[in-house]
Amino acid sequence: MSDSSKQATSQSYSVAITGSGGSGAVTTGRILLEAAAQCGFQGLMTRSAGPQIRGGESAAMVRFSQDPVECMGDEYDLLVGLDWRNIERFADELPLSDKSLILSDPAAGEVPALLRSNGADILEVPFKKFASGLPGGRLNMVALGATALVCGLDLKALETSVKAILGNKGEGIVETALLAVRLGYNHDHRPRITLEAPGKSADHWSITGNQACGVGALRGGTRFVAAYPITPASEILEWLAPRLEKLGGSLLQAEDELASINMIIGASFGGVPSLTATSGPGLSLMVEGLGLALVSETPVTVVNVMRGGPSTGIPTKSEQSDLNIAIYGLHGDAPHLVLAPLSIRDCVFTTQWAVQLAEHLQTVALVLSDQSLGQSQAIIKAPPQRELSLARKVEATPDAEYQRYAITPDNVSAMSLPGTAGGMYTADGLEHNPRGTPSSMAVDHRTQLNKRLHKLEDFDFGEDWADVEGDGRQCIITWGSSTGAVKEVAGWLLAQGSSIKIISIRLLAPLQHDRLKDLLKDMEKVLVVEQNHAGQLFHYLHAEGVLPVSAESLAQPGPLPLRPGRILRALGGGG
Amino acid sequence: MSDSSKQATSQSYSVAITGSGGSGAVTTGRILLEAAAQCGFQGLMTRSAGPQIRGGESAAMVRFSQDPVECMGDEYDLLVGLDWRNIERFADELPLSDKSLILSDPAAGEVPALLRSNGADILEVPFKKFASGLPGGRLNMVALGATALVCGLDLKALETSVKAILGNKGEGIVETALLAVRLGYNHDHRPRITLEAPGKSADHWSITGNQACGVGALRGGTRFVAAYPITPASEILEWLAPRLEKLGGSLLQAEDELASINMIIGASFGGVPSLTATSGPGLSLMVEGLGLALVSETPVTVVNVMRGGPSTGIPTKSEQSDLNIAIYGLHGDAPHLVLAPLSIRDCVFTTQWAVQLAEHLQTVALVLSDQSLGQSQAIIKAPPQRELSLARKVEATPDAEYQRYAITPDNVSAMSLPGTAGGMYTADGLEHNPRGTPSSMAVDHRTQLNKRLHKLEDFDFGEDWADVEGDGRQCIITWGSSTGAVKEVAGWLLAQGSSIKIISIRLLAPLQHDRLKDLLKDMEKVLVVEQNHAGQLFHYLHAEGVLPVSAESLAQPGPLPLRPGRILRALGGGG
Amino acid sequence: MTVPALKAKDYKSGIKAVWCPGCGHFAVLSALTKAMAHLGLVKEEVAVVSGIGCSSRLPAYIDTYGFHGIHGRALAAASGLKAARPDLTVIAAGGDGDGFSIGGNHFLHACRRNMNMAYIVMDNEVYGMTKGQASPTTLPDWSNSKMTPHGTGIPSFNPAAIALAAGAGFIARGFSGEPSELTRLLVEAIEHPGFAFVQVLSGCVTYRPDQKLWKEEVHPSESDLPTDDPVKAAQIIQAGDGKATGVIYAKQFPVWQPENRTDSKLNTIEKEFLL
Amino acid sequence: MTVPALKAKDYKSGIKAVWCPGCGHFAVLSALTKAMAHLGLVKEEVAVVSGIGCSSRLPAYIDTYGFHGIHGRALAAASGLKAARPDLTVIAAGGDGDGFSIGGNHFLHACRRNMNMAYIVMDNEVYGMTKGQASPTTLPDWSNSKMTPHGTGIPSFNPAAIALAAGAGFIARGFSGEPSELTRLLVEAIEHPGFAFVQVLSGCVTYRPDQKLWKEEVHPSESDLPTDDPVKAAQIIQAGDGKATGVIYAKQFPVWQPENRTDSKLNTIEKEFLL
Ligand SMILES: Cc1ncc(C[n+]2csc(CCOP(=O)(O)OP(=O)(O)O)c2C)c(N)n1
Ligand SMILES: Cc1ncc(C[n+]2csc(CCOP(=O)(O)OP(=O)(O)O)c2C)c(N)n1
Ligand code: SF4
Ligand code: SF4
Ligand SMILES: [Mg+2]
Ligand SMILES: [Mg+2]
Repeated sequence: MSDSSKQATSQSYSVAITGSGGSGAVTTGRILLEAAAQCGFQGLMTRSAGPQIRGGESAAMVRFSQDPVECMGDEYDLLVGLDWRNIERFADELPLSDKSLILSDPAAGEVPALLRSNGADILEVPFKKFASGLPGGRLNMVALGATALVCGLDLKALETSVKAILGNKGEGIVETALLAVRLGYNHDHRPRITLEAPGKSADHWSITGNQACGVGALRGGTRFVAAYPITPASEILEWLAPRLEKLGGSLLQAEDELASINMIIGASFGGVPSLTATSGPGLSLMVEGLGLALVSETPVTVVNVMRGGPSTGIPTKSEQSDLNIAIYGLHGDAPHLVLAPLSIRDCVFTTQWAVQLAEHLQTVALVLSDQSLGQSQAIIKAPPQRELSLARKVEATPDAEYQRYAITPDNVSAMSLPGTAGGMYTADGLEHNPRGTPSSMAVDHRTQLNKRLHKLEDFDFGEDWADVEGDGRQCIITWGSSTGAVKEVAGWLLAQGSSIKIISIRLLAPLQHDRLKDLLKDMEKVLVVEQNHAGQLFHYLHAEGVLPVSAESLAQPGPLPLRPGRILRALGGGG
Repeated sequence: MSDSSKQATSQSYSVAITGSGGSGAVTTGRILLEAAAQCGFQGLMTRSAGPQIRGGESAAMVRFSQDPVECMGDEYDLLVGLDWRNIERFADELPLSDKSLILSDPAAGEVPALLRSNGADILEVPFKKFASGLPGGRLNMVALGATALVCGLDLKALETSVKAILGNKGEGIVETALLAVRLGYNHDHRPRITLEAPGKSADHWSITGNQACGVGALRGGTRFVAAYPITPASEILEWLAPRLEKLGGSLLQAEDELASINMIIGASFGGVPSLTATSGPGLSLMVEGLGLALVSETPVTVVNVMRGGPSTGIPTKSEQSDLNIAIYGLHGDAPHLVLAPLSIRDCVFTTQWAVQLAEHLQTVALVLSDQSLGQSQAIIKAPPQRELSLARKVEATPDAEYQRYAITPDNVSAMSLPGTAGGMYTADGLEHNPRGTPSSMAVDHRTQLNKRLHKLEDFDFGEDWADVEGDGRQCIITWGSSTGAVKEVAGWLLAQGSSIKIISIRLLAPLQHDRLKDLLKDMEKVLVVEQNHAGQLFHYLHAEGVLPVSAESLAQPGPLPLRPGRILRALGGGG
Repeated sequence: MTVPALKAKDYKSGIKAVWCPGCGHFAVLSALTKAMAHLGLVKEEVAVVSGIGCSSRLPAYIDTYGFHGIHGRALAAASGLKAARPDLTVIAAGGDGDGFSIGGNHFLHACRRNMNMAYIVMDNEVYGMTKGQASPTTLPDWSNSKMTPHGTGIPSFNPAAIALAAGAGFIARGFSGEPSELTRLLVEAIEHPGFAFVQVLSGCVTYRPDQKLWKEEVHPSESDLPTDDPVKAAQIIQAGDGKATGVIYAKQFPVWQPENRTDSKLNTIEKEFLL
Repeated sequence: MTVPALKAKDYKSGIKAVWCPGCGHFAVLSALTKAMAHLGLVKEEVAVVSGIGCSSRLPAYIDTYGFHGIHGRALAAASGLKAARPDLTVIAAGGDGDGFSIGGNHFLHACRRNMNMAYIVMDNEVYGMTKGQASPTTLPDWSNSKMTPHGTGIPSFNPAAIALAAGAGFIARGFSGEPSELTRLLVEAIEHPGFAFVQVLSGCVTYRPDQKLWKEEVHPSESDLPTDDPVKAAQIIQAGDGKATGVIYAKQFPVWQPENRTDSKLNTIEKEFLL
């Protein structure tokens, strides 16, 4: 599936930029990332913000490399302090070492002790002084120039990126920014690193995971979306709304999530592939509707962008703690599809696959993305188009014997769409007989329970159910956004000559028991890695009987990202 | 806990009464049950109805014994057909054998073949003819008399019961009924069975499971209920409404379940122990609210009376398929309490315990009853009052250092109630620091996640977590309403000189790992028995790592009850 | 191609209704199929969408497409269907509990959104299917439900007033005891371009036997109706006894329907991510 | 015992607000604490209950009891609290999204139920906290949200009209730019026996900078207010521009509060099960 396993054996460079409200740390990071992209690097930018609604202190974390970047590293090579106000809010998110460098402005005062404590080098650059020499000059642009130099990025690439990102602010602003950037860039001619720039690539994308889910939705054929805004999922909807209508589709902003889920069920009953996106609290409100979609066999896809839970929790930070509700959160016996993208790039394929699987199997598909995927900006190779031969089975010429919920060899029954003569039926959330007439008889219940189970259990999902890499007698099982850090660990081990098997599960339900068991057959050590408190995947795999008793769990809740070093320690020391 | 293990070694008698719309099968059954109770028997009446909203064909199933009756048997000793219209609707619910007797009216036509096929004896009584001899006479009352005779019940007891149950219909109706009953009773002087009547007992109750949950709620101290009607939970609310107000409490009928769950959270924040009752679709709508209660540490109890699922499913029939949503249905890492009553009688204790545990541990308690418990009428020994030393920890004199979510040795923090000077705080569903101020810092999240987990994990729940009976190297684990049938099997085995251990889990979450593992240590065979399709308990026990690999699952979805014979076969033949 | 005209009975599915004998909902079923026949609707181009309740069982008894959803969400499902399939005639239907209690929010927003559909609420002032609890339209002193043993004590919900305040453009009241008028109202509702709300007084013989009196109490509206003046409509609704039938208010507002502008290819859209 | 009178600032908790500098919600916080001081409320006998949104952060900034619940459910939690604790002064608060979009159903039913509480909606015609999407009160042509790039195209929700139709007995409109009038309105709302609804125009500087114009547009109502005639109130609300401040409607209806009749023992109740 991906060529990312090389990443960690290759070099990468990590930069964190922090500043208080209004200092522009995020813009600085974004320009830096795209400048690196102009040089041909791939990369990732995540961000962290304080509790303010807007404009509070924030940090932008950028990492770039010749190869795919799918997580932040253990430490930052470079920390750029636009100022030091409220830095304690971020300190634990910004690990440094004695190999790190801190770029700081003497005018901002001394570098705080908690940053210096690990022995990082300090390089002082008078951001403020330089900026104040320019009318309207902003110190973050000076810092950007100095940072780009340290990163060894080409000045022209940096200038292109400044123009691209600040372009809509007007010419004057761009001009001043360029001057400031040059001041920073030219003050000191000693680039600290010399990652070889691969040269700009024509097929690189700059995209967030939320946008990538949007692309996947469209590729999968989604043409109707109803949704209610929620952090951190709204950008999926905001990206889709203007684009859907260009493709003959539409997005409806609903009054709440109860409406949005039932709206997409209605639309899908009408034959249009439909999707919604939400996060934990919204998903909670949708579970009744999901049951209806499942029993009426109306395909729908829900992208759930996970955030810290439970309840309102930590809306702006990432966590993988909605696996339980995704798999088990419906009342009754309710098997359905649960998938998780393994990287920002994979958001495209996984969402496309989910939509088409839902259509093909006439059921509910849940896609578990999370804040760290959804709201991070990545420079990736453009994901190739994949044609999947998965589509809704439609009955175009129903006869008098037509049965909406007929038992068929694959347990999927052809759907007659409104408008089709002779195929009239009533879809129902009540248990029913094959015709769709409500029934409370044991035989009908059992028949339809079996149908809904076996259409999933017996379907051949092929090889995409997981990314499996490496070999050896040790194995890490992971899912979703934790995959990036796990793959980095695999790369390290490989570089050291030891090898490990990595199973990153994309299709969480129905679990591919036989394939998993097969892969785990001769393992001496199995570690299950995920970003939550309870070890939800770990317990789920046990529930499904695929894990050896000796398997271990590394479960770390959000909001801090799971770092490769932490995983390596768990591998070594028994969790 | 219970003296029911004797039940199956003792004799019992089972009667099914069926009839089409308006024939009065249920009233007949109810009078029969209470007549048996007047004679000192304990007993159970379940019922089954057709799809009509009201007055469709129905069947009443009555079983009585000298000992507690907690399930229907494998076969009926006696089938009484008031008529044979629509009997095919019920045929699979009414197993007969060659030891069974059918009471039928020749005027109703021949006994249908599918009832006769097992070789049951037929006794004809001219119900209709006898009834037509009386002005206003009803044939079901004639049948009742004939049935009571066959059952060996005393005529006086029967008359008392007729008066008690028909009393509110007016004197004329009662008089005619008594005449009809006597005609039926006296037509043939050959009682078929001679169960020795224990003699009326002063401490027997006639109660449904829904009422018993209501009693438990009140015993636990519940004084506020907000709820939205739903089958099969409404009777809990209908029983509570007029009684709560006599105890200084109240019930509010809410506009929907979103309102009801948030209303009881508000009331509980105010210091009043609060509860709601619902069924699957309503529970689905409540999960977001449950997360809020959990994170804000506001105690609430939800009684979920399970019915056939998923979605609207089979509203009037029983199933144990909401275990998944009950345990895992909240987003985020959300540990809470899940309990299930093991019998109608146990609804009283389990609900009381749930309410008081929720209060004591400041969390969410879910009680999983089901339709077969909730809507069945039982004659039971009055459940003794139990004083539990479990109550909400309240801070009566908060000082300036008061922290609502302080970390304490038992991880329960004293709650300051509105009205208490100096204890003002804001409860929050956002992650927070010990004071309650919203926080997105990793340290606060981890601290509060640990607090919410460990207050449950570290609490000593004592012996009530399960009913454990019997011994040997074979074991059945079960929960909720399946317990009755499992215990009956244990009784049979004991009578045959072989023995089996039965673990009926009352406290499903937090699961009592150590206790369970200890009990399962030397088992050669473990069978997990439950009434659903997926084997939800079975998988949950695996998830929690307490089951041996060799454990087997007997999972049978509703709506048919799980019969003891089916369990026995699973034990013998490997499931 | 000329198709032979369909009769009302041709729109019935033949599935036996679960309703109690005498239930008002039978008359609504009849009137609706008559309205369909009158309008000559092509069966497969109609979808009837409902929630949960006795009344919400309606779709299965009609031989068009039907969607029997979950409690309170009929209008949401109907809105999604109409948004995605503007070619269909969409009719939402349900009870007073379904529409005004648990479904109240969707009612508000469907009135505002003004999509082209009819919404029929069979109002029996009770939750029939759950055996007789008070609904929002139940009078405050009705004390026959054990859940509210002294009555709700809460003034009843005025559906027409809410619909008007929320911006509905067609508001009518019918009675299951006046089937031909009801048929006429339903015809007008289906023909109205936009959201058309019809409250049908449809008695529950089982839990509200007192509603037999409706035969005497219900009467045609005496005002000169319909009006297209919202203030006048508000006056009429406020002053009325809730038992006057007819189209109360009819006014055309812009109908909301998402615009599909098919002028791009996905390939082109994806180009935006190139650096 | 005489307690020294508290000042407005004594009702502030001291927790730093997360709001953007210039956000209208600051003025609401001030006005509410002033109203509390004016009424001499005992801090611990007050509970402020909210949902989710920028506006819903209010409780934490007030030094009374507070409950910051989930999105849209403020009125439900407040109603439960008031039902169980009639002795408390209960104030529910939140935003236009919280109250009129996801919370619309509870708004309808809280108006009807008429429990004794005040409900303050800080209306900025936008979802602030989720970064600027259209809310029910947003005008149909506001197209600054990418989720509705051509505007919603749906007539905006009229909170006062809905409240009136739903049966609220006190309806007022205030403006964060007129803090002393706002304080007065809040005092009256808290004093009103029954459900008192105050819509506060409280601008969002970040996503609705155009609301700076409110300073010019908002004006005291010209009608002779308040009225206790619902028809007149309906007229005024329909005819108005939505920017007139003042108490529009005030009428006393019976307040709903569950009755607790403490006259029995559980033991006695349980006797009913004896045969
Ligand atoms: C979420 C949910 N809550 C509650 C119910 C139970 N329920 C089924 S129908 C109904 C009320 C029906 O009343 P109404 O809509 O007035 O229809 P009627 O039966 O009176 O025609 C209720 C509360 C449910 N099915 N789902
Ligand atoms: C169930 C649920 N859905 C969506 C959200 C996301 N959300 C948080 S606040 C908000 C809207 C806030 O708007 P409003 O109530 O007007 O308050 P404002 O921020 O404008 O003051 C939304 C949609 C949520 N927290 N929970
Ligand atoms: S219960 Fe009432 S509403 Fe339901 S079918 Fe019977 S009469 Fe009709
Ligand atoms: S986003 Fe708007 S509503 Fe929210 S705090 Fe900022 S100005 Fe206020
Ligand atoms: Mg009704
Ligand atoms: Mg707002």
